[in-house]
Amino acid sequence: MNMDLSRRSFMKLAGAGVAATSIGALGFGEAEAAEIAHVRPFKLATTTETRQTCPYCSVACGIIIYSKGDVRKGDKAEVVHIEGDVDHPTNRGTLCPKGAALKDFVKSPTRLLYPMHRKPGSDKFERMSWDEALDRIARLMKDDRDANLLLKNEKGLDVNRWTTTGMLAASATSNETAWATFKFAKSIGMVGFDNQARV
Amino acid sequence: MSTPANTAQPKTSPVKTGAEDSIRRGPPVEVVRYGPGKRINHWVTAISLILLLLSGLAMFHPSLFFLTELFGGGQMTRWIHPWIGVVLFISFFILFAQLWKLNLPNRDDVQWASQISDVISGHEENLPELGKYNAGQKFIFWGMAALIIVLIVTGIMAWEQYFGHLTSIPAQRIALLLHSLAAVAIILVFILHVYAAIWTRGTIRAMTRGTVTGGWAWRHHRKWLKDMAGRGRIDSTK
Amino acid sequence: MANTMDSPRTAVSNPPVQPMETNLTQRDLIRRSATSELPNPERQLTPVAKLIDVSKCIGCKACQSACVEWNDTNPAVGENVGVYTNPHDLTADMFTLMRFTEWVNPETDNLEWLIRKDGCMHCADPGCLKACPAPGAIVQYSNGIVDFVHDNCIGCGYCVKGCPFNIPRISKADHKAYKCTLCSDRVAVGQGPACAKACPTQAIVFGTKEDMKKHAEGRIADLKSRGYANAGLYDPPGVGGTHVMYVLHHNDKPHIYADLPDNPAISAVVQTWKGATKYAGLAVMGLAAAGTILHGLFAKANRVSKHEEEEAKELVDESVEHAEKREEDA
Amino acid sequence: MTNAWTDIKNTDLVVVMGGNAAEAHPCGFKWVTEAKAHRGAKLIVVDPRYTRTASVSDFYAPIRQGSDIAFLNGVMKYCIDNGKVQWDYMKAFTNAAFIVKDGFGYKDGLFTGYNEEKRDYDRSTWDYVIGEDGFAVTDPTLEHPRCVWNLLKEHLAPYTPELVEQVCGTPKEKFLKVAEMIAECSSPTKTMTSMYALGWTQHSKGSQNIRAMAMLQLILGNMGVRGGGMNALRGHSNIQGLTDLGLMSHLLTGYLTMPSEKDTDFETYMSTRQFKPLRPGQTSYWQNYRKFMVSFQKAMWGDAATAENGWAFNYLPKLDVPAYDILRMFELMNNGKVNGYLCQGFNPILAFPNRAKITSSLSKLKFMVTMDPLETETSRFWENHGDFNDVDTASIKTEVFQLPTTCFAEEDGSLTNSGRWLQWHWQASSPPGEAKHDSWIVAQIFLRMRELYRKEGGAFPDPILNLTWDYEDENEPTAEELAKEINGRALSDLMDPTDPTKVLVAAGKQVVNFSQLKDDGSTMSGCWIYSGCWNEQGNNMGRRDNHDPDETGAYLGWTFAWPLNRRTLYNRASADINGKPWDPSRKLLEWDGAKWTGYDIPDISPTAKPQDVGPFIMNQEGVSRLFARGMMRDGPFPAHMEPFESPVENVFNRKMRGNPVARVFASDAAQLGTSAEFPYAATSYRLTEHFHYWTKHNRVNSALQPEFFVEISEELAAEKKIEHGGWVRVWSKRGSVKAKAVVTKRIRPLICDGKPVHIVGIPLHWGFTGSAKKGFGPNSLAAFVGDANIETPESKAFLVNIEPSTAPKDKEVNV
Repeated sequence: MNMDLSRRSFMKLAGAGVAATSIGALGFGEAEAAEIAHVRPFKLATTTETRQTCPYCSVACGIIIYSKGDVRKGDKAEVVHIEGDVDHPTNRGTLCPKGAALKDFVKSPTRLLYPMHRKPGSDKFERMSWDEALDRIARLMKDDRDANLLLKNEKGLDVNRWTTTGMLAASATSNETAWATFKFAKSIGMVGFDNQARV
Repeated sequence: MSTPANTAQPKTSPVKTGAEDSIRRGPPVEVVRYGPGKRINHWVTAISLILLLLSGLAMFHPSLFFLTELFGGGQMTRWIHPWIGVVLFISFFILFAQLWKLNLPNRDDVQWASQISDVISGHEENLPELGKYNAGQKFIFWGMAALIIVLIVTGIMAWEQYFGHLTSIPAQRIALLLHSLAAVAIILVFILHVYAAIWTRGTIRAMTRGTVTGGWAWRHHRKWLKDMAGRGRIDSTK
Repeated sequence: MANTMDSPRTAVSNPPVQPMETNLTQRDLIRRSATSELPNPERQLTPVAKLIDVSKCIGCKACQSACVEWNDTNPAVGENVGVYTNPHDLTADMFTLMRFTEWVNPETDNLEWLIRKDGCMHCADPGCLKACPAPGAIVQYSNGIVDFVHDNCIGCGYCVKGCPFNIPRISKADHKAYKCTLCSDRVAVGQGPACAKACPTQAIVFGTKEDMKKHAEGRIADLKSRGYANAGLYDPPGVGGTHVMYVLHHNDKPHIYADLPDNPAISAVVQTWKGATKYAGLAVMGLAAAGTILHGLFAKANRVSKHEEEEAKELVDESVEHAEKREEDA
Repeated sequence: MTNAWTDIKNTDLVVVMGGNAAEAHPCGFKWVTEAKAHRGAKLIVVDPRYTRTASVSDFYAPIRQGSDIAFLNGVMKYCIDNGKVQWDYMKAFTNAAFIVKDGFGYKDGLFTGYNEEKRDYDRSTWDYVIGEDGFAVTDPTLEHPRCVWNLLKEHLAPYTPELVEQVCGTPKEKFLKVAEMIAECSSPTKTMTSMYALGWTQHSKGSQNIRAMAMLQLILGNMGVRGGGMNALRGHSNIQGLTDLGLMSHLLTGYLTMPSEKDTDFETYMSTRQFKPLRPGQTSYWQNYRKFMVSFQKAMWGDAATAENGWAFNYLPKLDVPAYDILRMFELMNNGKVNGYLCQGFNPILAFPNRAKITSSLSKLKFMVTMDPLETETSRFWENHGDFNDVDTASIKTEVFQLPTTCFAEEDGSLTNSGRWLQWHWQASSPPGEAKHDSWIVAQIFLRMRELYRKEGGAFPDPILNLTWDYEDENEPTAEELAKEINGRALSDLMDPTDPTKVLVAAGKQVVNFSQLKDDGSTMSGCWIYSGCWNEQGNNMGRRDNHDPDETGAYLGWTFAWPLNRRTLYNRASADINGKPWDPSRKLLEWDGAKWTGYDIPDISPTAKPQDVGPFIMNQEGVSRLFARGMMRDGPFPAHMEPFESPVENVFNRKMRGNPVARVFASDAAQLGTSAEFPYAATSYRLTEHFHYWTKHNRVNSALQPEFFVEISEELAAEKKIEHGGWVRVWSKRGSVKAKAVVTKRIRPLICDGKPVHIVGIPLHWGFTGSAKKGFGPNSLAAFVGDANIETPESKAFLVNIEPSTAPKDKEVNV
């Protein structure tokens, strides 16, 4: 998998010279054995970096997710910090107030953890197993399709149109997920199938 | 030589034993200057003042910061100093309520002050006879009162934890300046008070045992002594 | 064509993840609160600075967001009081704050939405450090960073009174003073501050103070060409200059930017309090103590004589006799 | 976007109108500030509000929402009247010279052929005169009275600065200043870029707003050049991708279109889509439609799609209406005609207009499934939250499934940004709890349905049973497998056309890009425009070479852009008719006598002679269209139309309301308010501190902008005795909300058609779940009408009333 975390940055491009001197000025290269320093220990030390893309607007800023644990090594990984990717041509390491706080989106207290089910008329959600939920959804959908799929129109032409169940596709899923969703929705004849683009 | 005591039957005394401003006939003659209430009150005030002085100085000058160790560190010192201030304020003003009348200045004080050199050189025979307090003691009394008011007001203004938001920062800066000036002043007054008490021998027992010797009263506060005697506030019980 | 990337760039490489030695140590301190004798630093780091170009700022608050995330603070969710400035003031959990001002330019009669990123200015002559009574609670590094050392902080709030910009805030939770550290922990490993890195328009840039001044010149020229005759650099001499500077389109009146002080300096009151009073006070108290001791040693104590004790006894006896006599007469 | 974010640095003038880039796209807006700082570029903002973008602008002009066409037509007229036209460009690359049929005309705000009952035009006359040679007739001298150029001038005649002021409320001198600054960009060495977003799309004539600016850009010669273009700033990270992949009612992938009932078989379907050139030698790229369509059908149904069965054309549903867009679906739902609904990462009760109608519609469903990483108001639409969601829970019989999904950090895949870059990302953290990838969930539902059809049979199971689902683990297709399927591969050996003995692509290998796709069933490709994203060279979406030769901002080595890694669309237009760059300092492509060279992938064949082949290869004309023929339902030229809810009448036709051909359902028509009842012009928008209804779940963003508010002018506040920071009630014909009042100098009343118009600004980020304070959204108030061409709801212009009020009441719920 292409996980190139090249350190080559725009510093090498002509023009970023000022910043280069700035960093030099921070005394690097001459760092001797540090005595007890008052500054906070650098919190990203020994974290795992992953190239990512901000999921909010369509600028699609490059970000780096710093996590404890490495999913590629099969660890359970937890996000500890998220910062802009300096090597990204568009955002050059910058982020907006939303992107800069992505960690707290990933770790939001209102993230959903389990499939939940609300019975007709009920005033609460109750936990349900994935299998139970998926079987029931498939059953409900098939029954509705079987009952309402319009095979032919009044002129007797094939129309294979299912209008009584619809779907809204996400605006932030990957293209790959979108393609899987597309295949699913169009193959079952669903026509009430739209996404955020129209809104 | 006659000993009237032998002839005369002892009389029931006119004053309750140990009552403030009364004479114990003795011998030796003793005068009750302060009752236990006032003494406790005084020492509470005194101890808070000393603690305030220590904690205050710790935050006043880096060379004295080590004093914070007495209070369990800087955070504790910062926390406790204002609370002791409140204690001092209350306890002092209980005392104040009881003593302010006696500390009102009078003509004798002017003369006493004008002859301060006799005071310092101890030639009290040249001074007028004085009541319970001399001008010096009155000065300390009123000085303390005034400074404690300044300190409590400015102290509260600078009390970040609860009152930091009540006044503007420029006001708080002035408060802190006044607070430190007043603190210096009150320490001077305090030194004077303590030293006077030490230098004038026989004084300290007034705040420990509550009594002074008849001679001490005769020497320093004769008018007070005569007044007590005149009013027969004498306890003759042996 | 113009190279669009020649502006100073806060981030020139992504942060290191391999353990690194910090580059800001005791040896680099040039000032330490309530500490008179400080060993001269063996080396002088090049002064750094954060430059905030108010004319480029879009008030997006990315700096606030990045600051919270980097410093792991926890600002409370407040309420709307009719303004965009949120939280409504700096707090112990919000080290930097966008302050919004709607200002109608009297010359052009055009509305200008002035947005200033407020926060510690890292003064060369820091009022907080001057006021601080706790040794080592506030330190200044030779690169100009003024940092709070929370282990040494006693929470007295003197820094709040000492600061000419009203920046430090005392935490209600741990009663310690908090403010922008200029991300000393990032600078210490060669990274710029989190806010500057995040800033989408690079209105916030970070580098050596010299570079930042150079960069500011360019920005000011651009602003003048766009009709801002009074554009200039805010680097107030009253506090010896600052390591956080502003480019202002109206540098002739800083106060219009949410009360940025026109000529900030450590208050004279604080100067007196921490100067004259401190030393004079100590001296006077010392003298008084000494004086009394000397007097005690050399002047003879004020003692009560035997004779005076007898005088008192006589007085008492007499008054008792008078009393008895009156009884007998009766 | 026709250009890339990084290309904006090359511009001389940025016009932000119909958007608020600094607020909604801060890191993209960076490139505006770079252009300002390094090219001395100027920034113009035209907006009802003095926005964050305006705060760094060089010039700001106010405008009444929904009057953009009048403004832009006014600017076009100004440019033409003052000769500020890039003549060579306009003549060479637009259809200005094309002769239009007699009978076409415009009068009283309507084009010819209007039918009031149908609310539609007969568009037969809106077309070119076709000569005997089968090609459109043109007059390169532009003298013919019926040529597009002269018809355009005629159409623009009424749009004087005075009319603009009357309609838009923009003071004449401010308008003229903007027009003058824009007109400067008619010079070949000055370019202007247009950055717009939902400020233009969310109108009943949104498509025409954008057309107007596109036409202006063509007249000024700013399309296809560096620092130019029409830059639609898409709102979400992968809206571009989902649209490209055809997750829309009327689309298939790569802008292939869904068949309608008229398309009785595959050939009939093809006959209306394989557009032949209207001018000699033009590319008319859609001539390749069949290759892409057949490859698509093969991707969907593999061996089941054969030449004999018309590539399983009958597996595709056929539409009886232009689209089952969201407005139509919720109308049907509200009429009890929909039983089930799946919401994947979508929050309709905050996103769609007329929330009351949305809630009542959802309440009529038998079942609803939500897939989301976060709590959404939609998944809890049945839960009573006092004033914030005042529903009768017990009476709502909808069965709801709330399925927890992973978020971006927990998955691999690609997102397509506004600049059409497909950027790959890698999983960084483990999903919380039992959260699952969307693709896993979709696969599970599909496999379970397929199993039921296998076991029980049922209605037309063929498309389901035959759908290609040949993934290594059919339960969870990997991003890599899906990406490769999208790119496409050879199903049998592809021979080199020049040398039939040479195998170009061996069976089973990935095609290099769509140029290798075939219409004989020997190739498959899920989405032709994405072909090239993952070929035999590997995952091109993961490329990370950020070199940029000569700092053009192209970054050809960075990830992959569709089509064919092209970064600037219509880039051939960056050079003149002889192939010389209009501005040598901003060269993009150049004809070296034998081929096109430069910094980008040319749109046209690299060896196509500049004089022969036009840049607009997707058009039959080979040039761009100032005159849109019958392709827009509401007119070939943009004409001023008022919003359905407008504070003023249409000055061209005082009886006309909204867009005359926009679809309005009866129940919604009854819910349109009048300016008598609702005097104030409301608009909705984003704030930079928040992203839609997501970041209110984030403590940090909630702290930065904690509570719902509306923005009004000091004048309106004084008039209504509304205090700064106090509570107000804002209501429309469809609903009512309570908000804090932000009284600001950034909004001023405008004088339109002789009367003052007060504007009420309503941001959209609050609901009843998350960390931020509970609040409402503008969708409680907005009207349920859409754009005449693509049905985007008119959320940017509607009427409300406002009054001082008290805090809304909440109800404690046990979650």
